[in-house]
Amino acid sequence: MTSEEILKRLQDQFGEAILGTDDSSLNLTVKVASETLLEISRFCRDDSSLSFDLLSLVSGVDWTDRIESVIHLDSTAHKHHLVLKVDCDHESPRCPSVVEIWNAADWHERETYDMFGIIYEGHPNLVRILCAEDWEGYPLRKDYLMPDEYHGIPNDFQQAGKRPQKYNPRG
Amino acid sequence: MGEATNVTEVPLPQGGTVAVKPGDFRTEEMLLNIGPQHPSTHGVLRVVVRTDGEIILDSQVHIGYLHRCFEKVVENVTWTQVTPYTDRMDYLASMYNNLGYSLAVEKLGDVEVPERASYIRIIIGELQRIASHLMSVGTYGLDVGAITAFLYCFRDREITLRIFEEVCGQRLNYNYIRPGGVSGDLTDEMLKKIDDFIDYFLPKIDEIDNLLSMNGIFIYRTAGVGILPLDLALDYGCTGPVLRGSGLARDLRKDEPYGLYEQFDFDVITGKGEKGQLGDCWDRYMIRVREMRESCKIIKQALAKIPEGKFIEPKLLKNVKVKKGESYLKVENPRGELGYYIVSDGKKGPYRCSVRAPSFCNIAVLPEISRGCMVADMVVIIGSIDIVMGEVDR
Amino acid sequence: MTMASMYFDYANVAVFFVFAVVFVILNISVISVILRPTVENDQKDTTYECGEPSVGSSWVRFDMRFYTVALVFLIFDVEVAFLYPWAVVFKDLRGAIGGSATGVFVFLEAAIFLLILFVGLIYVWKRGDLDWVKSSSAQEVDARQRQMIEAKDEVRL
Amino acid sequence: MIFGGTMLSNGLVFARYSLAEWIQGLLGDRLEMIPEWILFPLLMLAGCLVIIGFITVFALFAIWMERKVSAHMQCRLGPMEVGFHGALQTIADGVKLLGKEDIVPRHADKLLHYLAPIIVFAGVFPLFVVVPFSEKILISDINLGLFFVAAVGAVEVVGVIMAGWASNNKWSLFGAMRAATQLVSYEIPLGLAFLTIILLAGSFSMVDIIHQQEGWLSNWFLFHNPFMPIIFLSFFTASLAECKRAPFDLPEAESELVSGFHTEYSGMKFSIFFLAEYAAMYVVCAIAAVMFLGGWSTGIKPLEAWLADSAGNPMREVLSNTVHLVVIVTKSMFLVFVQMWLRWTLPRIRLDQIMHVCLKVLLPWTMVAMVATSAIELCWPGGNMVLTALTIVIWSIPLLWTLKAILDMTVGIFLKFVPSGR
Repeated sequence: MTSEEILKRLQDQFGEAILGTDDSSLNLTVKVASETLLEISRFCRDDSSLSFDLLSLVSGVDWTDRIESVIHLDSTAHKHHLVLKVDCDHESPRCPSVVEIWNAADWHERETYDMFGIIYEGHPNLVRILCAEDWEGYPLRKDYLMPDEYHGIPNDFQQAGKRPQKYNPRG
Repeated sequence: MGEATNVTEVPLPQGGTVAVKPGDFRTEEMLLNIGPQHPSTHGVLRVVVRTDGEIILDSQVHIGYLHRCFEKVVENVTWTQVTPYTDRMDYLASMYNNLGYSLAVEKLGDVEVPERASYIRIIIGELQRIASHLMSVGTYGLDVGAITAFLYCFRDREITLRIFEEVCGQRLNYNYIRPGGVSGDLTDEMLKKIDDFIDYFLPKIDEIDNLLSMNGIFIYRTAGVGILPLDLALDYGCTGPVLRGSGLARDLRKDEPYGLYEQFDFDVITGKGEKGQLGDCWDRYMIRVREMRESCKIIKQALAKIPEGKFIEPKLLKNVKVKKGESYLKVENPRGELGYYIVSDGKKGPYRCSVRAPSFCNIAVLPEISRGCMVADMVVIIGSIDIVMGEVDR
Repeated sequence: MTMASMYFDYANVAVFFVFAVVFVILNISVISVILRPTVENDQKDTTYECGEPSVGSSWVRFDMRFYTVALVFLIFDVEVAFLYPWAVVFKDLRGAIGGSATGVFVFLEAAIFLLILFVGLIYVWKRGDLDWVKSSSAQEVDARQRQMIEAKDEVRL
Repeated sequence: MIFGGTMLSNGLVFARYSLAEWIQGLLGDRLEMIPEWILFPLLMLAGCLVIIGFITVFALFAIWMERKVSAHMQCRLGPMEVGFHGALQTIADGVKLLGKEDIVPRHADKLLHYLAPIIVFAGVFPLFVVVPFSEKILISDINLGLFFVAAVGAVEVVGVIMAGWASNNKWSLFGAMRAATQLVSYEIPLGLAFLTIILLAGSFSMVDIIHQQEGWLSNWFLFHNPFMPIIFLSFFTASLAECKRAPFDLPEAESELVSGFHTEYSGMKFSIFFLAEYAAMYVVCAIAAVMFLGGWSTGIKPLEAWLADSAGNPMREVLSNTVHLVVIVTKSMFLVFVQMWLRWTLPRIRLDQIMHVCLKVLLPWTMVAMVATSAIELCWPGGNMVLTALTIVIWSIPLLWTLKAILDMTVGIFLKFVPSGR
């Protein structure tokens, strides 16, 4: 199916719940409301013309005013992709978990929680995966600052008086 | 026999209860750390297993020992400065990490790649696949105790590494494939060497087959162990040899060709359950051995028709202009689908670069397929999934 | 061969045993102690468990899962022990009579004994007692796994 | 005779074959001055020292050989720096191990942890009492030789289990339990193989068994009848398991159990385990050589007869003993080489599979072969030329096939194309 057909199929099925598409993305990107994410996901997987059976990646993007939870889906049968995006609040990001639909989301959601602090509601075991369990803060957020020390291990970079953000390539 | 009379519920220390029949005495369960410092966890994987005797009842994977904040670091560098960081992820297939990233950036930045560069990428990429599979096959031999097979594989891998060294000066972290092309040309002499290597290597695959793949004890150890059904593999997002081992012919080089792969003739190898059941460790292992032959086939074809021309626009070596937007692109890494999700805000470097690491997804299925097997099988199963911890932890 | 030489032989064994013990003790506790360094370190004395702190003791009721096999082993080992005297005199008995009826009788006696055991082995084999028995909790795990896979199948279909 | 006066007067007669007698021969009448209660222990101690020297030299050589064999099988050179082609590497390693710190885990059972290497070594060392080197060079010819080997050979496992349990380490525990499981599996085929040889020889004594096989090569028990190679293979397989050599190195499986039962051992204690392992390797190979390959017999009848004819010719006797020593050590070393060869070729088998192999493959076959051998011995006392010829013909087929494979792998490699990229 082409991107237009997938979009049409989804819009026919869910109408208002599809909030829109993201034109800056080179893949078909569909923004959905967080309440309908589970329903849409299940439809994406089970509908025979879509059959997105392979969850490729769950990731997050911090846009400083909001945090996006991004789900990349693949279909092994039809060989097409879909990107689902859910906007989350920046202060206390929450998003429904799709683990019950694709088990693959388990670790990806844990990682996104670890890095962005998005609470995936309904996730069976939402704990940090890459960082230590008692790590503070969410490293991939744009406003994240390295802690001065961790269990007595000093952050030498900051102690030497050099702030890590001095050189900013996007300035 | 078999009638459950007087079944009592006994609480377990980890919660829940279990039914105990009369005459069925229960031994103590043990929590055991396999890894991070273990010879067969291929780096610093830690698996906490709950065992009853030698039988594994449950396992839990802990990762993060090698976490180097790739995704945070690359937010502070320019587009071309990212490639050396990608090298360090899957350090056994660094070329592919470069390739995946370069393709994603090229797609977003509308960068034209010279045709010669595309051919070089395919030759070097497939050579990298051979090197990576040799590593995987060899260390798998090591896991089951066949040390000689490991050294045979390393002998041949050494030749590929020398070729890489000649091509880009590095043996492990190449930083060779850049957005827009490759960082250096392949001379005719190098192409000849690669051709010679393929001629030399094809009979060596038979040697590996003789020594390891068809060895009775090896089949005894791996066939019918760690069976991964296809639906479970898809459910856990497994890709690459792990998914193909379960019988699905999904290979991005065929399904969604990138580079110039649609011009090449090769087969997608799938598991057939010849020695045990479909999706067992032997199937997953054998796919790698057979894929090496297919890679040789592709390299031969590419060597035959590589055109003359530029290998990169020199100004692209400094930096690439990328417009605002985002792209997600996957390549078929030796371990599975390596995906790069790149978000650009139109500045000099990526706003966000997220990686779908194939080993990260593949290893998540370990607790499912290792349940009920023995400690010795655990090692065999971990080896058959073929993880690289640098990529799992990034 | 007399009793005296036998004493010498077995005294030899005893001396060898004592020598082995002394040799090892000498090596471990004398020579090595003189040569090796001893640097106390708290971390050094921890139990190795792949770099993670060990959870619990390893002195547990360990499930070896070969109880039936151990019984089979016992039976056959005793059988072999019974047959040693027979084996050592077999040649004499056969030789003395020159392969006559006595020899045949001696052979048949042991052959029948072995046959009975062999039938026993086949019985145990057919019953599946020689197979590696999975513990009951492992069997439950297996069953749960099967159920899970089947459940997934149903969802898919 | 030499020692005659004292000995006969006390009613003591030494075994005909003993190192002690040989030493007496060397020292002659001067020995009579030493009282027996000092002399006998001294003689025995001399035997111990000879054997410990032999074990050490053998272990040094075998470890070097193992490294070189494995290296050349794996297209590499192995140790090259210390001495000629790394010949002194093992000594360097030994010195290093001697200077290594002895670490005992805090939670271990210290006493058992200390006792385990002692028991392992003490379980192997006395076996050398019965291992013959030549007619005169042996410690003593115990009349229960093979039975003694079967009995004492299993003691080592106690030490292994003790080591694994005492360490209070889970990997060690697994190793120990695997050792127990393995013992239960391999002991029966081993015992049945001993039984067959005893049946053929009519004696437990090592020297008797070798004498039964003197003469032509066809007298070796291996060629007695077509079933004997089965017994040999099953004995060899079980003996691999007994010395914990690959593919049966489950108790120490380094890729699975890190280091198995000796995970928590370091320094000298570890090297004692190592020494015991290599000593056991020699013992089982020497015993296999005695049982199946004619011991010190060269297999050439006229040569044997010439060597045996040493009446009034002391040099001939020295020559005879030297030849026999070389022959039996060569045979044993060949089997040791085969053990190494297998180790570097085969993957490791799993715990339940070793049980399967021993109980469902080796045990029935060995039992059938044993009964068949006894029936053949009943019908044709002392063997039969036709059966021997049949054995050689039948078993030469797999042997030639193996040889062809070896030639393909060795000579064939040189004929293959070598790329310029290397």
